[in-house]
Amino acid sequence: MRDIRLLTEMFIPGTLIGPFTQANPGLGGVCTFVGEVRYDEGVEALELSHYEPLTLPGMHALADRAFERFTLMGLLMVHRVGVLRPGEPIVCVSAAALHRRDAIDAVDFCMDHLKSAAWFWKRQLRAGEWHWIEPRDDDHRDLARWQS
Amino acid sequence: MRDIRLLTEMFIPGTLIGPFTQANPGLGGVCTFVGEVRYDEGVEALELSHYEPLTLPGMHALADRAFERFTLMGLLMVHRVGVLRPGEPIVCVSAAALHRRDAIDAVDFCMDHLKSAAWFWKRQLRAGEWHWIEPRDDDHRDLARWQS
Amino acid sequence: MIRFVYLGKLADAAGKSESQIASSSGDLDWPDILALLDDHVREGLADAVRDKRVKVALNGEVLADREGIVARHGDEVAFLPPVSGG
Amino acid sequence: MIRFVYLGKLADAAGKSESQIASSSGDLDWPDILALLDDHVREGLADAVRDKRVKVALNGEVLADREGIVARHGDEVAFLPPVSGG
Repeated sequence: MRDIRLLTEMFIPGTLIGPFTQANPGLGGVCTFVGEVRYDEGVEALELSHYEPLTLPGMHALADRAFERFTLMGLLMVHRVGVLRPGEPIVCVSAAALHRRDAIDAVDFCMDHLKSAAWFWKRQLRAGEWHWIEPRDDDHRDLARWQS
Repeated sequence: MRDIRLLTEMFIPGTLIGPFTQANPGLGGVCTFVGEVRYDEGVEALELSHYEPLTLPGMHALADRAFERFTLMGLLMVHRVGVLRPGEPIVCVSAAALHRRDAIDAVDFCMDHLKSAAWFWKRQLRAGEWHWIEPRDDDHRDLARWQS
Repeated sequence: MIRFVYLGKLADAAGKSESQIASSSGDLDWPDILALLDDHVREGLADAVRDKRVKVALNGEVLADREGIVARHGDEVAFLPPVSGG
Repeated sequence: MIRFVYLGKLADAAGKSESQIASSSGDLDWPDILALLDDHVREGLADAVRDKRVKVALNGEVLADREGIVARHGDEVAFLPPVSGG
């Protein structure tokens, strides 16, 4: 069961994870990560822009790599685009597998790659002005963990 | 927000994770692992026995270590005991943090330790007879990852 | 009285999940306990407990050195085989 | 027509998120494109695009060698700055 989506509207992770779990009968474990827009000091909103011809195919290619690398029964990967307010979910990745190590590692792998190798550009609204977010060194370190 | 429980009855993970997420406002990410009893060939039921004076304090001590080791806002750790049927959830660990690495690693850490260092003994009902499950080498390998 | 508790497959080896042992003979050390397990609970149980992987808890505390145990009237001694894998 | 798409902060540098370029002059190579960005879109945009970290996609495919690009009538060229961290 594979469910990859870009959403332009607010979503509630529980409404995705329940059906996803049900759709993978016989699983041993499900690992789920939900990222939310943090209440950073002075940040009123976060905007994610993307490039349609790359973003969704990029998420599918990432899912392909996750299925190759881990023994998975199902993978759910949902990402918001557009303008988000603090507290709103921005990303939800859920992996179902027979064994917990595959489920946890697949989520870890997808999150590391989604954060720094996927085609999203972010800017924050602070005091009425938009500011672009630059790439972080941390994300490159996280990615380097998988280069073996 | 810290919620550590042993449950003797069937539970629905979504009913725990929703309120847990709500109870940690301002989080950046929540990672959740749910383990279910697998439909292993011929297994009719799984029984978890525990030793009351050690099991719950052991889970609390594990939570203490997770809070020391990772920067967490909240930790939910729920484990079933008693007789479970295939498909029923057996464990749910959820960690809320500002940063995804802490949330994911805390869940990974707690699961590795719950599986092999916590005081649970398991047996399977197969063809009307109970069989004890032995420790697995994999679990010891998983644990060794954290010894640094 | 001293209470013995058998966890996991040791409950099978004992044929029960716990026993009450009269402590009229005073404090029990490790050899006393092994002797009691064989003589008063079930033949062969002492050997099962001798397995190095079996840990012993006294009143809810796992002993670092099980052979240094001294169990007194009112104590609970639990025999803990290796926990099960996933 | 050839369509140029500016992503992330390059949209700020361009003052818009995309442009239509008449391709009457024929195919465009990398120097042609940089000249057009400065002359027909906004002064300084070519420098922003020259940043080694900016990738170029032609019709939805990221080019391994952006300097080897040849854009023809009907093509879409996207300028992709580094993606944002978390």
